Amino acid sequence: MYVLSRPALVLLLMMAIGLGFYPLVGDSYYIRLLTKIMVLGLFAMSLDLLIGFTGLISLGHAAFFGVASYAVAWYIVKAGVTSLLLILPTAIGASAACALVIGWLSIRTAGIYFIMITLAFAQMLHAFFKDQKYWGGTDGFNFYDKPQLVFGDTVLLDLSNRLTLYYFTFAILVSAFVFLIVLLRSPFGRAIQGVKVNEGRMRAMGYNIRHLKLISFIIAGSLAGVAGFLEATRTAYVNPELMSWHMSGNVMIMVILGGMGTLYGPLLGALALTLLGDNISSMWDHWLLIMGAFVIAVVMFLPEGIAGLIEKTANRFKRKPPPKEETEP
Amino acid sequence: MTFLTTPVSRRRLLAGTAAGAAAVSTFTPTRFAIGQTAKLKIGLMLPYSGTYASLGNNITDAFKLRLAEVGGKLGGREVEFVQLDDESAPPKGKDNAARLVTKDKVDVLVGTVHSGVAMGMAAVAREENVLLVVPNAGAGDITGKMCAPNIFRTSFSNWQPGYACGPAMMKDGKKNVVTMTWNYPAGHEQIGGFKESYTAAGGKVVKEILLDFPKVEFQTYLTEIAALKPDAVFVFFSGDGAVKFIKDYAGAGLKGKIPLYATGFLTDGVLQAVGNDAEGIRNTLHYADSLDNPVNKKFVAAFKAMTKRDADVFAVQGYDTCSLLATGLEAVKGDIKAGATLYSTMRNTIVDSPRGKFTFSASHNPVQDFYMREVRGGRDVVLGVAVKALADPAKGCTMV
Amino acid sequence: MSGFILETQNLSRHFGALMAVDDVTLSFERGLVHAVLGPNGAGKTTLINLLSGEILPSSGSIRFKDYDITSLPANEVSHLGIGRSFQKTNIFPNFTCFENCRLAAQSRMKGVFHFFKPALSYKRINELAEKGLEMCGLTKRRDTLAQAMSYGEQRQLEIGMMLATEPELLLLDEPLAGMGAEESLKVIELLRKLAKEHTLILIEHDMDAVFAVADRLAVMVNGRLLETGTVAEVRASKAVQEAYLGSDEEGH
Amino acid sequence: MDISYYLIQALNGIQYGFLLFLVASGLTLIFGIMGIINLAHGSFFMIGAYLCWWLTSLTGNLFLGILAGIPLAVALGLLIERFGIVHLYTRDHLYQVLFTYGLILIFGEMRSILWGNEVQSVQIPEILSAAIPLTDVQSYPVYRLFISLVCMALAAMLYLVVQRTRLGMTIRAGASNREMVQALGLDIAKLFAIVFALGAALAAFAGMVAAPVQSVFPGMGDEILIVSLVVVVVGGVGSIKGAFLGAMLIGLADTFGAVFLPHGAGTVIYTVMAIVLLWRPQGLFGRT
Repeated sequence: MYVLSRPALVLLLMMAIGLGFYPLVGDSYYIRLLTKIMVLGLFAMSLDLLIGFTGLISLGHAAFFGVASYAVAWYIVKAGVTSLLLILPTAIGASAACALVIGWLSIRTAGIYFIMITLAFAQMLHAFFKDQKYWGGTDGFNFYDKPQLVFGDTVLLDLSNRLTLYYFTFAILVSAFVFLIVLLRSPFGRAIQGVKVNEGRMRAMGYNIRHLKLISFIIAGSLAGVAGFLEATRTAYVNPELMSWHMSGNVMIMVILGGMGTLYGPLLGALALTLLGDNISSMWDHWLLIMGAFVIAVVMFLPEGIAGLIEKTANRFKRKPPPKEETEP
Repeated sequence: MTFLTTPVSRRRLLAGTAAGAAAVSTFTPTRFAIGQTAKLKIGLMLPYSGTYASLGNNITDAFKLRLAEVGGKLGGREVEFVQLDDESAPPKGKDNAARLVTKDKVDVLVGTVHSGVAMGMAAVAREENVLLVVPNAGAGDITGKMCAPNIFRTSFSNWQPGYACGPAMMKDGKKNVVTMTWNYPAGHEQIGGFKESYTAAGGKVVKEILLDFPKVEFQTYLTEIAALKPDAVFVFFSGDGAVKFIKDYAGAGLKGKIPLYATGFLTDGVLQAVGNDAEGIRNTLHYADSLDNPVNKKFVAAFKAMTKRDADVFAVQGYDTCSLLATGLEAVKGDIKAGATLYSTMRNTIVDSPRGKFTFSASHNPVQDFYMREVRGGRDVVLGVAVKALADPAKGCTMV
Repeated sequence: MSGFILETQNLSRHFGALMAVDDVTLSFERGLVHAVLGPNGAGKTTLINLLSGEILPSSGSIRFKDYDITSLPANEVSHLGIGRSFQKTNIFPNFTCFENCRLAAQSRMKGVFHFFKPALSYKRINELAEKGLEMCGLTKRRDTLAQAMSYGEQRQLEIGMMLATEPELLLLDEPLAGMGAEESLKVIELLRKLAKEHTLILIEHDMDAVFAVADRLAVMVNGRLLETGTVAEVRASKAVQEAYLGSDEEGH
Repeated sequence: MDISYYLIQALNGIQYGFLLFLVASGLTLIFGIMGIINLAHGSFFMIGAYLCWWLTSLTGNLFLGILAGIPLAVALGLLIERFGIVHLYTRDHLYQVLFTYGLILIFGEMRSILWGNEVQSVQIPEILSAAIPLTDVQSYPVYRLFISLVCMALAAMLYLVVQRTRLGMTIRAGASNREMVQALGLDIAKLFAIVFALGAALAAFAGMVAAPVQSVFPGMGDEILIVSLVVVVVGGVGSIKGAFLGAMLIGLADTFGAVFLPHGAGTVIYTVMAIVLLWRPQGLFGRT
């Protein structure tokens, strides 16, 4: 049962404060980079809902990320619309609809099948957007306007402003985090966690497992859609690679590296991996060799991820072992 | 975004070419004294790995060759290169270009080969108001919708070489054709330019075949061409895909039966690899290494001496990029921030290139001659000028 | 309405060539305690799995009260009022006892779209869970993680979870399996208590326990029904003595 | 477009199908017997192609190159199984996915260090470089026929091994019931090593024979992996027969997709997969 531990809470507050004030002191390169990290963090968090809480190992999560990005591009490039109020809901809706269809088909299967089928469906979307001239083909689209929130004649929110986008992303990330915490405490949230631990017993107790999994899949897909919206807005560029299986694989690495089933772990995973990529990559041509070895090392020695390490360390420093604190009220 | 699966940026900080390093600048700075005496930072964002690696290297080496020829300095300033491998990966184009500008603080962006990546660079150049010179990528939008005072191209627009081939094919009596290319914007644009002039001249395109970029499994499509039996085939492929295509075309028994036409990228730089299979292919391009002019002869020899490789159209474009920058920066005495003065000088430059003299259009794309070439005895022999001083229509450009 | 709460008609299930349950026609009377006996591999657990909808029969039918439940999946069977416990402890080891029972009780909520109110704020569900805990005697272990408890306690929890779903008919797959004598007595006591308000169908190896609580017996061998009747009738049956009871008692 | 045109296209599809089968059969056996989802399987195809290119340029002969390459591929497979995959048998699929994904990165970079990132081409040997004239303009390259024949022979051999030998019996037993293999007193560790190395060698061999027609390029492993996964899903996990029919189905669907739906060719195979799944979620020959 999900509980946000005290060290995690302290860490999160520190991170939130740091992110909130960084733009006052930081330079433009790192503001960009942090925006990217927050977007990826949100994306990874949405996958954690599936992997860490529902027990669904989806290797096609990038599909929803990409579809939402293309929805943004479609509005701006094809329809000439920049209204945030139109774009954001449609982007989320498009992802949710895809998640409904893909989920409905994949959830009929389990285990290795589920992994392969989610992967294959994401590749199908990838192939579709790559094939269609209308959607920009291999190169995708560049666009030059970004979504805006306009009321009357005043622009309330202009996401082409780097700082506005930064804080908008930050606000969405925080809201998504709170939403997931609330969700996981709700009856639905408890039920999906039950499904992860013991699917058979849940069914015997009267739960409709397929519905639970499908709804979880759709929520996760929609959140990935929010991340996709932000990504398209951030880069003003979409491309089929956004939904390639490398994208899905990378975000899975973020979840595991950070620590699945912790919600904040994936954020740490996104941060660690992106900073690592940003720094090592400029030093050595073959940095992916290190990356590969690193991923394998995480699997072998750190399956609980960074978050697991943090909680273990924090527990060690506690004065006395908690009597029954690990248990649920 | 795929920052994990393929290496991100590979930067190598390289000192400018040694020539002139000891010379002390003597001119009196007019503005931004510090800026001008400091080294000029040029960000070379080009493919140094993957399919286009050899193109990236040729552009880089020819650029440096020209830099050495003008004394190792641009507008009196020493040059420092920041080289970054763009891997021809469009998703990373913007992040990489932004990184060069905001983190490495380069003064000029030069790049790249792949159109998708170049589009990202153009977007960043506009956003950050940095001078960008494109030494290859032919995407129409770079000097079309995306055109800007600070964006120049020294190569071609995809529309140009295709457009040049259409009327010539009609003249050869090829009244219906099948076109074939990769399903990506560069392919669409090259075939589009061809179709425009070819159908205007009365020709008929029987079928347009598109295949996944960068797939090179052509068999299914060659089977289809053989069944359609058109008068000729017009294609756009380049690099390794071109090698494979030429070989498979011959392998499927089509060579000599259905004549093959193409834009010059099909044969440039690949003739050695394909041997006899390329004989008779006719193609249009703005350069041929066999061009008979003194600038070209000197360039071909110097490039060979420097790199031990043969010059090609890409090297020429890299060479001309440096020429253009040299002229522009000379006029403003190295003041890269001079803006309008710098850009209008560059706009009005007549580049004395190995390809022949060329000028720039209002959208900053070369106005240049296109040659009809034919592969004979393993070389592209120039048959004549297909179209003189061809200018890109610059669709969507607000500067025209 | 007949006095039978659950009936099977020519129920069969085969796995490849193996007839796990073969043409079983059985009726279970409302309010009584039924026990299904049989040696290992007799098809008892398969029968329970069929009754609870865990697996689908190859042929035959099952009626529960007025419903034909033959092809209903387990979750729908559960909602009609059939609860089951498992032979192999089948709980949520990293949840507390209370959460195990609460999750069971929560299954009685209508629909799955409860996204925002905290799960712990649903009073009726909490009461059901507490009641389940109380009946299986684990109230004092309420906040202990299930995995931290003894095996016997986990078996009790197994029953508590079943009760939290407020079933009418209980399917118990070897509730005493692997328990010590003292723990067994506790559970037998619990079964007696449950028998007052529920119909019970249990599978059990422990003969003494069976004879102590069961009203009706059914004996299975090799997937087939060998004998049914009251305890006395079955004890007297020659066929049963030969096939099962006799040999079993010799074994002791 | 006459009938002969479609026949030639069918020939193209079947030839692709055979290549897919070599890769997918290993993948499906590794899933079915070892319970391992091996994303790095496509890398063996890529490595095979590079080995072929490298050894062919060293020896000057494609056949010598392939002959020298096969033992290297087997050795690599054994090595990876012994020092890598062996740690995954008891792990969750999630970690298998990540581990083998990490392997892909390592293989990719090793390839980059050893052989570079360039696209390479392999010469078709002189005796196979001819083409058989079919119509007045169309000929069919002999080398493509050669690929189909070799793959067909391999498929037949694989079938015989699986159906007729003791090893095959063990493999079949393992695919249907892992405990049974142990119960029969067979050495499971040895079996796993053999299956993994066999799978790796088949994929690498496919890469070798495909090198002359597909060129040799860095991303070729990813491409074939995804299509092979589709083949396995369609055919049913663990079934060699399923892998074969799935490979043919997908090979033909891909080829005729390109013929009839030139602008949607990439999605055709996935549509086939979706249809099969709606009908039989466990694949054509998968067990429920």
